[in-house]
Amino acid sequence: MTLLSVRDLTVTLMTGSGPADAVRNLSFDIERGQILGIAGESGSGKTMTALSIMGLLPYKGKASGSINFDGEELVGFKPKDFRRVRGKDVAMIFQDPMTSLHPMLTIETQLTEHLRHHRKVSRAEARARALELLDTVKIPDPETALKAHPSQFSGGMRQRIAIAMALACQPKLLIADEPTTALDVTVQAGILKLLDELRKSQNLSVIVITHDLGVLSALTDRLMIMYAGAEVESGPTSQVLTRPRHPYTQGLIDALPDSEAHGKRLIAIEGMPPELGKFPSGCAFHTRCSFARNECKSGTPNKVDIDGTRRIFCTVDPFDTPAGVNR
Amino acid sequence: MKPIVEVKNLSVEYTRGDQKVRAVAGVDLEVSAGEILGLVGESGCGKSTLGKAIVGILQGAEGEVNFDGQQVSKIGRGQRDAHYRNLQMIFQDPYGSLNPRRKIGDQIADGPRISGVSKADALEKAESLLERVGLPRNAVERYPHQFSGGQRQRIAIARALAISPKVIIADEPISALDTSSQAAVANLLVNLVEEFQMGLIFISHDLSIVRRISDRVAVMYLGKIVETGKTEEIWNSPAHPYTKALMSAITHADGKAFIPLDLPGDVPNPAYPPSGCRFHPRCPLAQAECGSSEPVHVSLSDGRKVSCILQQAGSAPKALTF
Amino acid sequence: MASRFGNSNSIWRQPLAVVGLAIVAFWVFAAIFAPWISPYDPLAQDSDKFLTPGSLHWMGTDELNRDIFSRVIYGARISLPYSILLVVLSALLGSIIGGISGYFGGRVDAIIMRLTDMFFAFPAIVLAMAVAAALGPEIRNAVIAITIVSWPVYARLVRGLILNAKQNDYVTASSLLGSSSLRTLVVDLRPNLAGPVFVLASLEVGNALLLLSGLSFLGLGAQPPAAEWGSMVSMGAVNFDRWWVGLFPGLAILSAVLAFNFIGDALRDALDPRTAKALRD
Amino acid sequence: MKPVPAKVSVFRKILRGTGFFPFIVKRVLTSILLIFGMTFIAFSITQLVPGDPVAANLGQSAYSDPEIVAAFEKEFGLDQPVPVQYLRYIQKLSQGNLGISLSSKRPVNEDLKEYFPATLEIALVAVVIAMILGLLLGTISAITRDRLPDQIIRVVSLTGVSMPTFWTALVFFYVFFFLLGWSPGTGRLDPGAEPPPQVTGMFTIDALINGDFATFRQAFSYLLLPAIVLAIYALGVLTRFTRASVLEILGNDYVRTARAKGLPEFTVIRRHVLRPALLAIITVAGVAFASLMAGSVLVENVFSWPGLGQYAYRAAVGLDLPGIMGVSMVVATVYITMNLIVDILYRVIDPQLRKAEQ
Amino acid sequence: VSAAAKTLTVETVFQLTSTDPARSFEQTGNMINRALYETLLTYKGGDAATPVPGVASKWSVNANATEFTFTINPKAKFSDGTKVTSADVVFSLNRLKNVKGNPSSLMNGITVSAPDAGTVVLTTANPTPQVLAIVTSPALGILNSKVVKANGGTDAADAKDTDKALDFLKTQSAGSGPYILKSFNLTTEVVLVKNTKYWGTAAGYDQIVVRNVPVNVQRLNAIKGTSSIAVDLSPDQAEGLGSKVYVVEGKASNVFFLYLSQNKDFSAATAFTSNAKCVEAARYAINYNKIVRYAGRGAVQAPGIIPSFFSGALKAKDAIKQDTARAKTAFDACGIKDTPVSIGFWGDGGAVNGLSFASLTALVDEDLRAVGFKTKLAGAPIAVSLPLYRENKEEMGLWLWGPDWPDSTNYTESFSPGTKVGLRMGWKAGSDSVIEELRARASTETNTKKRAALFREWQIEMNKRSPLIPLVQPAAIVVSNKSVVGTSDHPIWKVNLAEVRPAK
Ligand SMILES: Nc1ncnc2c1ncn2[C@@H]1O[C@H](COP(=O)(O)OP(=O)(O)OP(=O)(O)O)[C@@H](O)[C@H]1O
Ligand SMILES: Nc1ncnc2c1ncn2[C@@H]1O[C@H](COP(=O)(O)OP(=O)(O)OP(=O)(O)O)[C@@H](O)[C@H]1O
Ligand SMILES: [Mg+2]
Ligand SMILES: [Mg+2]
Repeated sequence: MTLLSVRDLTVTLMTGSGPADAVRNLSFDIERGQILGIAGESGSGKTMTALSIMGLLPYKGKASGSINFDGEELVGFKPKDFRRVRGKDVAMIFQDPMTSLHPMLTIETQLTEHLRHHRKVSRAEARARALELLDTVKIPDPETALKAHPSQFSGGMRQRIAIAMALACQPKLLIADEPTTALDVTVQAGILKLLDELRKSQNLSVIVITHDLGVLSALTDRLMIMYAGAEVESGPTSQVLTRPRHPYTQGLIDALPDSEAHGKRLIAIEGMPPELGKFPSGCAFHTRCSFARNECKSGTPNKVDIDGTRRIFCTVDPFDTPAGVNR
Repeated sequence: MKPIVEVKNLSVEYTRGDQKVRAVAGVDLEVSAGEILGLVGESGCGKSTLGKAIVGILQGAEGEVNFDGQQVSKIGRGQRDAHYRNLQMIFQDPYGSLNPRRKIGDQIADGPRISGVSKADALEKAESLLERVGLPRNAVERYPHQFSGGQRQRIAIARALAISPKVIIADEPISALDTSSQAAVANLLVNLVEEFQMGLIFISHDLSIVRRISDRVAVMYLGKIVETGKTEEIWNSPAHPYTKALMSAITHADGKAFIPLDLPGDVPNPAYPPSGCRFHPRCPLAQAECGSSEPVHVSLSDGRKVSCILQQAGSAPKALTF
Repeated sequence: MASRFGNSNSIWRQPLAVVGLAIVAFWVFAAIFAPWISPYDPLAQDSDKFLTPGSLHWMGTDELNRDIFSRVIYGARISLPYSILLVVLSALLGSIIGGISGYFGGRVDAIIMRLTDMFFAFPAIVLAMAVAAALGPEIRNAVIAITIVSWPVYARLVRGLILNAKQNDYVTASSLLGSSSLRTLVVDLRPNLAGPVFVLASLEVGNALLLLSGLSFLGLGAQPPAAEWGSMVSMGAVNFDRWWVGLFPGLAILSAVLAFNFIGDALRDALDPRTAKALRD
Repeated sequence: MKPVPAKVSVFRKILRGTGFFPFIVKRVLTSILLIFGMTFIAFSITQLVPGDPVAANLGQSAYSDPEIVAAFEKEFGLDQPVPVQYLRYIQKLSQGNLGISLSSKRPVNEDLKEYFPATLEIALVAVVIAMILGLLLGTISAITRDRLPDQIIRVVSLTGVSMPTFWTALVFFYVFFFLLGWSPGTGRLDPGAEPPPQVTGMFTIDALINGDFATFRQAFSYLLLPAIVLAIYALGVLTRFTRASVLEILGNDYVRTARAKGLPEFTVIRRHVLRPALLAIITVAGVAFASLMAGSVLVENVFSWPGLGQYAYRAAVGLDLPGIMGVSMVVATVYITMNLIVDILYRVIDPQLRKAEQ
Repeated sequence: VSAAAKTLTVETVFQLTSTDPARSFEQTGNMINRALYETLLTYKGGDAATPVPGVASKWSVNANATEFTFTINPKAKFSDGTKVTSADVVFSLNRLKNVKGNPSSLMNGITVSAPDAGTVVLTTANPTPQVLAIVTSPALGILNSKVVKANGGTDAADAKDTDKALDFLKTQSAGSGPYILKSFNLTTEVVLVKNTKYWGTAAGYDQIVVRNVPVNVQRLNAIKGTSSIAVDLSPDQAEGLGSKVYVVEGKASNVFFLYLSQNKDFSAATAFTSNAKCVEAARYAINYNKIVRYAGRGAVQAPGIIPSFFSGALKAKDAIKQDTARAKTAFDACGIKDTPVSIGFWGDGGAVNGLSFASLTALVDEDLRAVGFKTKLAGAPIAVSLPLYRENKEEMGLWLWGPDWPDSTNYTESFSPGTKVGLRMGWKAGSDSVIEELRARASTETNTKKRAALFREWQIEMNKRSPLIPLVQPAAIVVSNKSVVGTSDHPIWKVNLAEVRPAK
């Protein structure tokens, strides 16, 4: 069953040199209990996509298109309506647990304030729920933790608390924006495990945003790769990662240090990701693509559907080889 | 080959309030010309502190650092001795490592100018170095804000190269960069080491990159080096549980939905290091005596050095399974 | 300009800054061309007095029947240059002291900073009054007096900037390259200090003008018959219900101070946020 | 070597310690040192500049009588060399004695006891007005950023800090006293009205302590106008500062987190934004309060408010060194105390700082 | 009658140090002490020429004016009910002499003795006819010696160190006047209440509040009718006050004057200002009419330094008239040319009788410039400018003189060469034998008519050759609410509060 259905989402931001589209014509769906991963280089619009679902776009930012969440159309929502949904049905956690918790409020306040607001529960009930949540995210000694301030916890613990906070009102959708980027590798694994368990135990839908393909590989069911605000490829995670069809996806995978290339050299995608407001025309990737042809420079890239579950946006489609054939 | 940088039993302390924090606690390390040494460890384990102490930005509390036969001392207010200018450092933050108000060219020319090269020659050198690191010659006239993070990092490298250093300490030079720039900067460093036969200490928290580019690896945990050795050997058979844990925690983009191993807890605060083996509270293989006695740093048969009671001096590394 | 103050927030794009620049331009113009603009000699007296504003005297006349409009115009010749002089002097003095403090650090720094703490705690106007009274009231002495009390802001700013900048990797990098601290200070840090000090100075011109005219108001600054705004207001204070005597010079002060504040504010906004914060605290 | 006496070592421990108590002890000690340091600056400056306090304080004919002059100099210790004068001053100061005022011929302590509360009273009212309004306007300005209310508030607050106080005082007095008759005029009470029995020296508070509401009302009506004039500058400063702090905090990740929880905007502002902003604002308010005391010179001059400012003016113009020093010490002490309080408050409110100390 | 109707509010700019007669020598102090302490003799209303009985009911003077005998009114009582005796007078006057306060010089050369309890004798070595005027000064107010002694007071020779009564006299008065002190505040107000045991005509008010109010506010309050008496308005400010008040106009006893330093060696400019031609140039350059117009209604040009109501004052026809041609010729002759010359004055808003020194100086300045002087105004707060004037460190100065005692000798004794102000002008003894001789004769002359003639002659000579240029005698204005009668203007104590009464 589809929980979230995004169609032709465009996010326009105000920049120093006028308005610019940070997200362009994005469409995707999430089923209940499914984990969707969104990957892409810095500035590709991952965060803006998430924020438009939350109604938290930056100052002077605007979303257009359609975001259908659980039967409600979020584009054009009033701030008041967003506040009803936010925290209750859709929750979000942010990249840096060091800064995303309020330094001056106790964990109890931060865990229960929205619970009490949305669910109108008593202080005692909220507290009980908070203890339960802390237990769920494996914070040792929840009683003491409630009275503590964020500064008394390490980064990994804080991210767990942030997750507990997000889960307080039993949301249907959780958006995790780079949830492990700021954490150490040995700690990152714990958070990934936690998210995985939650999805299983709570039938939660999750959007995980990161540029770390390894993390997505571990966690997600489906994957969407973005470049310059637009989708370039999407499909089931295992298929996208093992048999990428878009040259950009291929480039990302090749650039990983543990890929099978030889010697000390890493393989880089030539050039740099474009800046907002200076996206190239046509297929935005054509400036860096070794397969680019003339027709890539204008018009929109072809949408290629593969097996009904995958699609790429590429006019050239250079890796269109039968499944199983090793390149 | 004789090492060009030798670190012997180095300790570095910070003072926080009236408390001493030993961020680096008795480290031995060496690098030879033309060699890349990867230094890995999680955040807060003292990598940057060690790097800074090696070049002389920080004063060691104990032990010493020898560079090219002479002991390195802390940089003072005056000009740094010409000998030690051959020991350079590159920093993590590409935004903080260049002066936003000065032209690129002037900044690169600084080193040669201080060494007595004429302004014109220094600028000429700056231009050719920019070209060498893959930037246009006319970049000399521009200011840092006109460049991306990756480009700035290359400029910072060019600045260090301008005085032809013998050793470079690169402190997480690519962590702040985008995937594509990461590869470019890493490749540049590798090329330069080969071309100029410099020694490079490459500090990183990312074992997979270190594995790719370095000849040898030193693994650091809470102020101590727990294991050093040839990259491939360590990669194939980690002798220290922490090394193993680091490796197991690496995610792989293979689409196999494999959630890596997690260790309990975080890297502890170096102000209150655990007793005995500093890793024992998080170690899946910890034994009773790990909490009380500090393991000795032993050499294994393949030349590796490791601090773990599971390993015996002189013998082959024992395989670890969690 | 653009590169020095960051490129996104050019002050030309801020309407208030443009208003401020226009007002300052007006006063500068007035100061330079006062003899041509003002309809009367600012010192010319007459047996009449206290004429109400009208077509002959736009702003009325004072107790010696001097034309207030002309005096307000001529007032720009005292208030503006002296306020600016004052700011330049305190900025120089403060920057040097702050520079010494930041450069040497350690004990020197501690002593200098305690000293600035003391000056901060000192009631500036009381000190200025005492110094001006003792040296003899003359605008020059008022300037000296105010300089003595107003350098510490700059010292603190410059020292803070230096200490902050010292933590930047580029400073470390440059000392690794062999740059001595002094060279770092002069070559690397000076351009970074110039912007914020300039912005602070532009913000302080208004304060200087207020303090200077305040001293004149108390009779400790410019002396009659010189047309100085503050002392003109004090004449208005004695002649309360002849409202025009004090109103117009007061408005002149207000407009000039406001203009400098508009500009200073815009310049600060154009600085990068971290430096701007250092300026605000 | 002799063992260190226990008392000393406890003391050392406190000074070296980093806990809350040692922190306070250390701050108080440095504050006291600061005050003593200031006497030196004040003394040096007032001595460096010329000017003849004897001439300034004796009448025409008395001044021509060498015997009278000598008597005057002896009485005030002006015949001693300057360092001796300073040491004497310090010695007296450490006993809380600020010397004798040349102009009022009374102990400066007594003068200050009389004038300080008057200024404290308007400064307190002014700072309360400025704090409340400043917080309100600054917050509104920040959350309506770049829209009309913000534009208006910004211009108004900038105007507030640009107004010459002495002129504002005149305009307000003319309008509210003379034209509108809302203010009862100059002074602190009606002519001949008996001030309430002195407890704090602040008439409003003393009247309340005494249960005398009529006097309270009267005293309050007299102090309101000067307090408002005095508040204008501080209001401008606090509004601008509040706006900047709130804007800065609004940009913090944790505010985004709070919004992501769907909390009402009011709760977000009050709990998540204003609380940390308040810290910064209190700091500035503390400093603003001290500067109000100094700034009262010009306002008191216009309103004939018998406070520290008037006293300072007379002392300065009369080259009354003990008087000048006395005022400076009082204002500086207020400033330093405010800073101390703010620092302590900061630690009490901000758990992060407290944590960092452990 | 309501309580408020029995309170009088007097508004003035405080010139006050204390209410101790022996130490207070300022106008506000005089006004208050006049109501608290009675003197041997006094004046009625605005008069300052004819002494009338005070505590002394009778008095006599010997032929050469060296011995003055006063008989104390047996009815005279202090506010505590005890009788005023000669011992109190002796104590009070000796205390004044010995505490060495500002007014102590009034007692110079005078010795007091008391032959019996009801008689006091004042003797001087030289003829001193002005003693009768001197004893009217509130500084010579009679204190209740027992009370004052009990509270630390003494009249001993070392009183300047041992007298401790100052503080006591700020909390309480110990005099025989119609009012007693209720509270004293140096900067805000002094409250007097009726002396219920007063031996003369009872006080008009239950309470008098003397408030410290700036001139501008005095004016506003007068318009609003909220004050009873306003003391410091200038003629200008006294105009258009409306119907609630009446204005008592008088002449101030102050005379503003300009002088040129005779101290040749002080500076480049004084090398010339000491030249008689230079003084002449200045004297005839000034447009006196303009100054008088500026000073407002009731002000007059000062024809000489002695104010109009003292014996021997000059008439308007004797006054110097502006003569620019003569001034220019003199200027050319004096040789000062382009040498800059500064004029010192009381700068920080200093004003007396509503006239600001700064404005007066600006007026004079314009005229001096017109004949060629390169003047520079050097105003300063009183603390700075006064010492310069007193120490003869000015090139030119614009100051004023108010009488220490109401007699013309105060002027001959202060302005002649070698005297107090004479020296301030750098005019040393022996500079002008004619003027000096006139001074000596005037000081010992006891015949009233002859005295007056000598004073006139002295002034006419002064106007010819002295470095002193009298400018203006301002109007003195007292503005009084119509509910008050008995207001007058007096040169020494301004308003005689003892005489003021509610209108019927
Ligand atoms: N407040 C803002 N105003 C204007 N532009 C913005 C703002 N925030 C972000 N942008 C721009 O919008 C574009 C998309 O940003 P977004 O944060 O969605 O990227 P991202 O894919 O999440 O990148 P990252 O990996 O760096 O988080 C970027 O070019 C960014 O510079
Ligand atoms: N200036 C300092 N004062 C006090 N403690 C410090 C200072 N700098 C670093 N430390 C502490 O020393 C320890 C080691 O820090 P260091 O920066 O060397 O770690 P790192 O391995 O480089 O970590 P990262 O990956 O975060 O850069 C940390 O616990 C850190 O908090
Ligand atoms: Mg993002
Ligand atoms: Mg580091």
